[in-house]
Amino acid sequence: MKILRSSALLIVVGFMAWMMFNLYVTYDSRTELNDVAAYYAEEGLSEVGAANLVTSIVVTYRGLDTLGEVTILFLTAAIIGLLLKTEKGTRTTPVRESSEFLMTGARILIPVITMIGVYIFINGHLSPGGGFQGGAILASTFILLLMSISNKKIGHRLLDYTEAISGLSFILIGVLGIILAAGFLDNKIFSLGTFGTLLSAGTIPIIYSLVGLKVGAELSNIILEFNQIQGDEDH
Amino acid sequence: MKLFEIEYISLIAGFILLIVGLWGIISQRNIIKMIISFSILDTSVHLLLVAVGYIRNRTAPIIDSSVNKLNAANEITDPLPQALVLTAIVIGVGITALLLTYALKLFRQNSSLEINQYKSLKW
Amino acid sequence: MVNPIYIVAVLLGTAFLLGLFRKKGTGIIALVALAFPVFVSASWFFHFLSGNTEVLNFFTAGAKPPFSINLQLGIEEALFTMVINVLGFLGYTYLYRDFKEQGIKSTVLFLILIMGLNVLIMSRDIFNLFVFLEIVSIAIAGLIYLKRGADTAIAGFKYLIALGVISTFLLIGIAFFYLFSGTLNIDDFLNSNLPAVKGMSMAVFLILMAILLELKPFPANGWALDVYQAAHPGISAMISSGTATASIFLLYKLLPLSSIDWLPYISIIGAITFIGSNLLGIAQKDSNRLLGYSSVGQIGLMLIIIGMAPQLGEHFNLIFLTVFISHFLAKAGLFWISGIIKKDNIRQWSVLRKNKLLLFMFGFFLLTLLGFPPFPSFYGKWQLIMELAHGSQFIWLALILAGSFFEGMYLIRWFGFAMKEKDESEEKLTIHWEKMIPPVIFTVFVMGASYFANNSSDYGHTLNLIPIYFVIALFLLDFLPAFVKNSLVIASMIIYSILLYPDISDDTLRLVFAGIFMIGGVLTLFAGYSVKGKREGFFPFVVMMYAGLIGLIEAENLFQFFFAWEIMTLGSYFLILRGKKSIKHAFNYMLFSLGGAYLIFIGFALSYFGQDSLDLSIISATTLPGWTYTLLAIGFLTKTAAIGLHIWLPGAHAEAESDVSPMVSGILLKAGAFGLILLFLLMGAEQSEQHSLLYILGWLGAITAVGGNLLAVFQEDAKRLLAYSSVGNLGYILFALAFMTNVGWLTAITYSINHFLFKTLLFLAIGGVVMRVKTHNMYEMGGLIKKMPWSFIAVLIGIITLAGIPPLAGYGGKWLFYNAVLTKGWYFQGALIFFSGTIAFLYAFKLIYSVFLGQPKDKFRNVKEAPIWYLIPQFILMIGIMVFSARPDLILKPIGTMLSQSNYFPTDPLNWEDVTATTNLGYWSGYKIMIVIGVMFVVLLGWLMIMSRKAQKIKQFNIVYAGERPFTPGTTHFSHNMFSNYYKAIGFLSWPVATGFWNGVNLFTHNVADNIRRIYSGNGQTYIVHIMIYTIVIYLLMF
Amino acid sequence: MSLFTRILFVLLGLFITLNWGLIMSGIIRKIIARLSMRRGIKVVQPYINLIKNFSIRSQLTHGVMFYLGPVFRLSGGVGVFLFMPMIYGSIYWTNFSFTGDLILISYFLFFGMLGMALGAGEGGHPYSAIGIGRGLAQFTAIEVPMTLAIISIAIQYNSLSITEIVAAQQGGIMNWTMVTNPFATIAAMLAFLGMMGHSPFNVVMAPQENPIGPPTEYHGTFLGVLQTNRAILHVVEAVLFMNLFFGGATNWGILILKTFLIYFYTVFVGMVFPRFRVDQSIPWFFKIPLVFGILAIVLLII
Amino acid sequence: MIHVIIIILLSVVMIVMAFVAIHHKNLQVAVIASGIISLFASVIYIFLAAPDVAITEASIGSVITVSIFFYVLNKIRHEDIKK
Repeated sequence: MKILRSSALLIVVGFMAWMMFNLYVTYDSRTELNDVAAYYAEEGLSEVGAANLVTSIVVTYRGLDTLGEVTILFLTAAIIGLLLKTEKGTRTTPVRESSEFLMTGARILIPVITMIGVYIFINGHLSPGGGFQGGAILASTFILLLMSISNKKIGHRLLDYTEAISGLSFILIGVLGIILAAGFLDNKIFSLGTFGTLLSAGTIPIIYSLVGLKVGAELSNIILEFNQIQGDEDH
Repeated sequence: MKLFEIEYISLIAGFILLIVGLWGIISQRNIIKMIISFSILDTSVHLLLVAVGYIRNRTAPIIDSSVNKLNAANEITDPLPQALVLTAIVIGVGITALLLTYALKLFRQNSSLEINQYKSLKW
Repeated sequence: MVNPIYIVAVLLGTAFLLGLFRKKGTGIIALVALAFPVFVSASWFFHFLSGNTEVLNFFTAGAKPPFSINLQLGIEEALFTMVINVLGFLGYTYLYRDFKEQGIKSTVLFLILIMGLNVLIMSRDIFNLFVFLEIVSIAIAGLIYLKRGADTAIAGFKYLIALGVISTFLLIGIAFFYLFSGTLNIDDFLNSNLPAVKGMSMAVFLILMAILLELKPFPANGWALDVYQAAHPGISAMISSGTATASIFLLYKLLPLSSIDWLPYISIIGAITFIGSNLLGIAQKDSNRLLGYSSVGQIGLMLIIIGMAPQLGEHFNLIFLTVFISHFLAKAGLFWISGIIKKDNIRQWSVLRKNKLLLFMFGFFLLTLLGFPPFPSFYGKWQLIMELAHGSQFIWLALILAGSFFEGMYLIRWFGFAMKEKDESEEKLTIHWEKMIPPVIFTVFVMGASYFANNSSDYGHTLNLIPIYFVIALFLLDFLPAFVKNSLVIASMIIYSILLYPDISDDTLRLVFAGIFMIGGVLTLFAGYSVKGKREGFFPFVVMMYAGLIGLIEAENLFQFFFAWEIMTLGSYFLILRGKKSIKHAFNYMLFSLGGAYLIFIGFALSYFGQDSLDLSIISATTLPGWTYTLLAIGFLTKTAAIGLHIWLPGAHAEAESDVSPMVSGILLKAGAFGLILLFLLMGAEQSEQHSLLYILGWLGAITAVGGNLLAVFQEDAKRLLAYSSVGNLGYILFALAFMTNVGWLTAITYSINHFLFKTLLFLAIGGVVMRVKTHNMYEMGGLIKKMPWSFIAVLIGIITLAGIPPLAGYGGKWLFYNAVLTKGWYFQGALIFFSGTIAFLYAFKLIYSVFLGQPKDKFRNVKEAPIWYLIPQFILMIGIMVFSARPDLILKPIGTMLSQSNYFPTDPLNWEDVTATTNLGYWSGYKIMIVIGVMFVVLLGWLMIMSRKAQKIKQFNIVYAGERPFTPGTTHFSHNMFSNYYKAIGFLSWPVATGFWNGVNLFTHNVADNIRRIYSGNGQTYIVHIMIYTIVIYLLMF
Repeated sequence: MSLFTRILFVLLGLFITLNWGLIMSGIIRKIIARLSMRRGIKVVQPYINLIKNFSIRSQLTHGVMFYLGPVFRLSGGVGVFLFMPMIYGSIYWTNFSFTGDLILISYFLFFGMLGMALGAGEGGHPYSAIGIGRGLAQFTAIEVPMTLAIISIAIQYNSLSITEIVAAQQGGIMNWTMVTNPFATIAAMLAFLGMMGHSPFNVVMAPQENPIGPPTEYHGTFLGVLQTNRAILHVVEAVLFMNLFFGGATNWGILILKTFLIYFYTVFVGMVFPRFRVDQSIPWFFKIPLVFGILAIVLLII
Repeated sequence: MIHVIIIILLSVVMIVMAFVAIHHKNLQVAVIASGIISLFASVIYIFLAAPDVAITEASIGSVITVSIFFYVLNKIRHEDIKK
């Protein structure tokens, strides 16, 4: 029976593979940019002013996607909170004491990694990296923090506020784009500034910082939720 | 030999991972294994997306000193798929986290991680 | 006008803002936030509606598409966002209390869901669509958990993992789409005219496949059904109406991307889904899952319509929108109701009866789904079927109606449960007022939509809705006492008849049937005066039924006819359903009626094939005579309960209320007869010669007559006996009509009139008796002649007419029959008919003897005569019988003249010499026979009275018994199984073959449904396999 | 002919018919008795019975319908007489046959049956109802060969008018339906056996000695009325068959002869065959008579 | 050419890891294997001239995802022991 099932599944997957193979053979390596990409390469700089074209696309051209994506994380955090909410509403203390080693290490590492994270999202328009990466790094800091201070209660309050305010500001800037410039999330509400400097590329640094904060807060929130249930009793 | 170019290899790797991921989802009865398979599936799609955007012998789409600003269009790879992948990765992690939450919830309810134990809803 | 991007900004902003709040009162903020998009999209919609056609295209990021994401708002988008936003607002109102309990986070999810749906509709960028699709999916995945139960978590897990796989397909598709097209923008792609390469079509395949899978096509939809079943009904409403709407629109939007013609495949997928899910619904007991099947089915129907778009041409919009809006409003409404009563099993929905409004809305939404007139989808389905027939897509037409029929099957059964199943729940139904608002508003919307659908349909006519206004008015007046409403209805029927008379006075045939319908209607309504109290929910449906009947008479084209037919069916269904034990019978009635109606529908559609008008006359010019006529005939025969299709009738007629039985038996059945008359007239006499159809129908009529009468003989239930007798009598009518000769038709008309007169009379009389003795079983009655002399006289006159004994009108029918049979040469069928005529004596005697004669029962020593309101119409009918017996020429002469003067049946007419009818065979003078017999009877009676004037009256029990006294009067009444010897002799002819056959069909359907639904193993993994196999199969089909 | 004259002749005809019916039944019962080696009743015994019954003083009624039952019954018998042309070729003895044809008669036969059934029904005696049930059940079976025969005749003569049917049979025995359409005749005559209610089809009334059968509760005047009807009806039914199959009668003498023979035929058959139960007699009618009936039609339409 | 070889090696390792992740009995090992796939994928991204993606994949795909996995596994194991 088991073999029968496996072979049946293998046939299905085999067909799937064959389908994907058919797709694969249509691929031919590209030699030049298509019109859209070329536009970004040629006009992106002058229009947006960010050295990192990926950033300019993510934040400006496809800003709505980014907004959606931030929303997804926000949603995820909310759902996880909703799902893991215990019926009792109280949380007992986590089980384990953190080791001395971890605590010391964390105390040194946390500021450093936080700095890195912040750097990454502030410089998103200049160098590789940006809000997501920075946010993720902030979140990993948060993991460390949780590990080291595991016996303390950490409320969601701060994270929620960060999330809400950064999200609101993102939207606000987007709306300002309609009012002050050509459209929703248009970054030209400020002057583009000098190319290559930190305060250039219009709203990109601000938005990306907000995204970073928000992503960081959201991921941290998710992690916090998971962390908090570690000590929950069964019900 | 055309196949021995990195974009082809990445694509093949992506497709193989995709199939392996699908195989994992439908063959593994453990819910955590299914979720792991899903994250493999996710990774594979990201790999595919990036590979699709790649143009051989070009640099990353960051216009710094190594790129001629005026000739950028001929020197950088396609930035758009990369932007898409960024979004996709974050979405992927969101879904994975959700799946895990549901898995946890299920485990707490029935103390089982076998997907075929959860057949209360059917027909 | 507010830029629609503010919808996104406001909803998302509120969602984020709510994160700051921890206090109560956030619900109001959310509500306000949800009201905003309603305002925006509605204002845009009306902006477009008022003639502005310029589509609003707005860009983000200050760059032009394809470089940035743009959103588009045309009239379509405005409409769809508007309905979704309205749904969102109301859905939130509905869930207000639940959200309050679950905290702010759930509110946030809801806001984001609505935002996502809005963007899904407006966005023109594929990847953006992907992102927002994910948003919507995730939000739903979270909202599923609003109802905390053991099942919700697994449903959520299955949903997420399935959507994960689906979105993987989508993303791969997008990647390769971008690779080959170099753009993510739909408009840009459409403008670019890229060469079609295989990779491109495969990429589009994956994209479209993902969207299709999101639409939950059967059978790859187990994950979605589990969600419908497990989630909070308020959320299921959002999924079923909200996300499905967005997904459908998405598909519609993305379809042009493909270079391959997807439309046929979409249709096939839709058809499989439509039929498959509706079939599975039949075996389903869980109400939410059932609604899920229905939702999926409706989406299947929409897919069919989308796939058929090119054939439908200009009508596409009306068809799609009506079907869509019906599904949208009704499904949300039903889910909402489900959430209010909180019952999972459809049998437990009887709890609805505790709240009249809920019950009303439930029925209302079910009918909307079923596509009965005047609900919007009726117009859509009509147009769809007609266009399909026009384009000779006959298979599609049959498939759609088959699916609709399955849907009807379970929806009607469900409604029956709600109306009639025993309500076992003790507790009171707690209803929060805010949960009632949304379904009420959607009810109003359905009404509005019906109005608009009627106005925008080609065949829509304001007049169509007049009866509906009456029905609504009576619903509103339902608080009045019954006699007031009864008077109102009678008055309006009389007034309407007077108004109608000039229109049809030149068409005697129509006049006769109008007379049967209207006079019969008024007479039977008289009986209603005996009912005390309010009699809620009776009069609207009476009006509906009679409106339908009269609509048949007035109908000038196929649409009007079908419209009236459906109204009539619907009204009568509700009336029958009112009976105490009628749940099963009403269901059978509706099922057969629905099946019959669909056959008629197909028949009409087939006759429309290749023609341009919808006038009734196109039936005679049909290019597919064989199919058209056969289908139409079977359709009408379902109504006249020809043998084999009769099994619904006895129960339906017998279990109906005392004054409803005469309506449905004496009057309603004539609708079928009228339909047949119309059909045969349109077939035309010459054309009919070529059809063996009529020959078959003749035999069928004869067999029906024998079968119906024979079955009546063995009944112990008085009303059932009469009901079977109706089957037999309608067999006569069918037989006579099939002659297609002058005398044959006169026979049919005579029988129609006779049957109307005596069956209404008998049902009224027996109904009056049943009212008094509270039982249908004849063997429990007996000797009632002393208590109910007037009813006895009525029954006596009735059975004399029924049996065809001279001098009453029944004999006229027999005489005409002989002449017709001999003229036509159908001797053996004729012999069967006459044989069945003698069988009629058996049950006629049983009826009158068991009820009125013989030994009375102790417990009925003190029963009173039937109410006067039952007797009045009986006496009017008796007078009618007398008049028609003495002067049949008053009616038959003009009809005969019409039949022979027009080009219908000019040969061998019935001649009238004064009051004597003659044919080349024989003669019949009803008037003189009446006088001779009358005089003779009076003379003989007088003689006997002189001879035995001193007769001493003794008790009934004082009988000659060879010295012995029987035990008790009760046991001395010989009634039960009266014709046992007859049964021994030819009882095998009455074996329930038809019932067995239909039970078999029913069992088979159920088994099929039950076995097919086992593909939903409950295992989430299997569902993923389904998705993959489904994709592969479609792939193999396409490439 | 004035209506008055017609009524006079009708009454006269009725009187003749009644007397002939009484005498005939007396004669026949005498013959039966002799055939079964009994002495038998007097030939005038039916007269005696009738007079006795009409003079019985005790008169009990169970109710209105019980009272009306005999009236219906007698109306049925007299009515059939009224609608029957008795003597062919005579304008005096055609009664009221101008009002209706063969079909009228064949359906008016039920009028009396119905009245009997209802009257007996109100009598409240279960045996009455049992008898009626049997009678009706058997009658449906009898009706089938009868109907087929009637249809056959109607096809043959292309008429439903009895007068025309008789007219077509004039001119010698070879023109009789008996000869020209033997199958219809056989079918009808077999049906006739059942109609007359003699053995083997007399389970409805039998055995008359015991209180059984529809008239159980009737006595005295009521029974007298029923007996009157019986006498009339037997003759009229015989006349009907005579008209349809045996060339009719051109004067009373032939009528008396033919009706006697037709009636005697049923009695004779009854002597020979034992009694059927109802559930036996119905299948019997659906076998042989039905086949003859069908043959009668098939042969005509081929 | 060296790029090609590295990428082939990485791909092979990834695919092997994928099988490990799916078929290994120990869930912890499986999770780590899936983390390794992410990590190697991010290396490939660098070769594919996508540093942004590489950083994201590395930080989110391997670190965050794996941590969440471990949180859940930990909880599950914890509850399993208690039973």
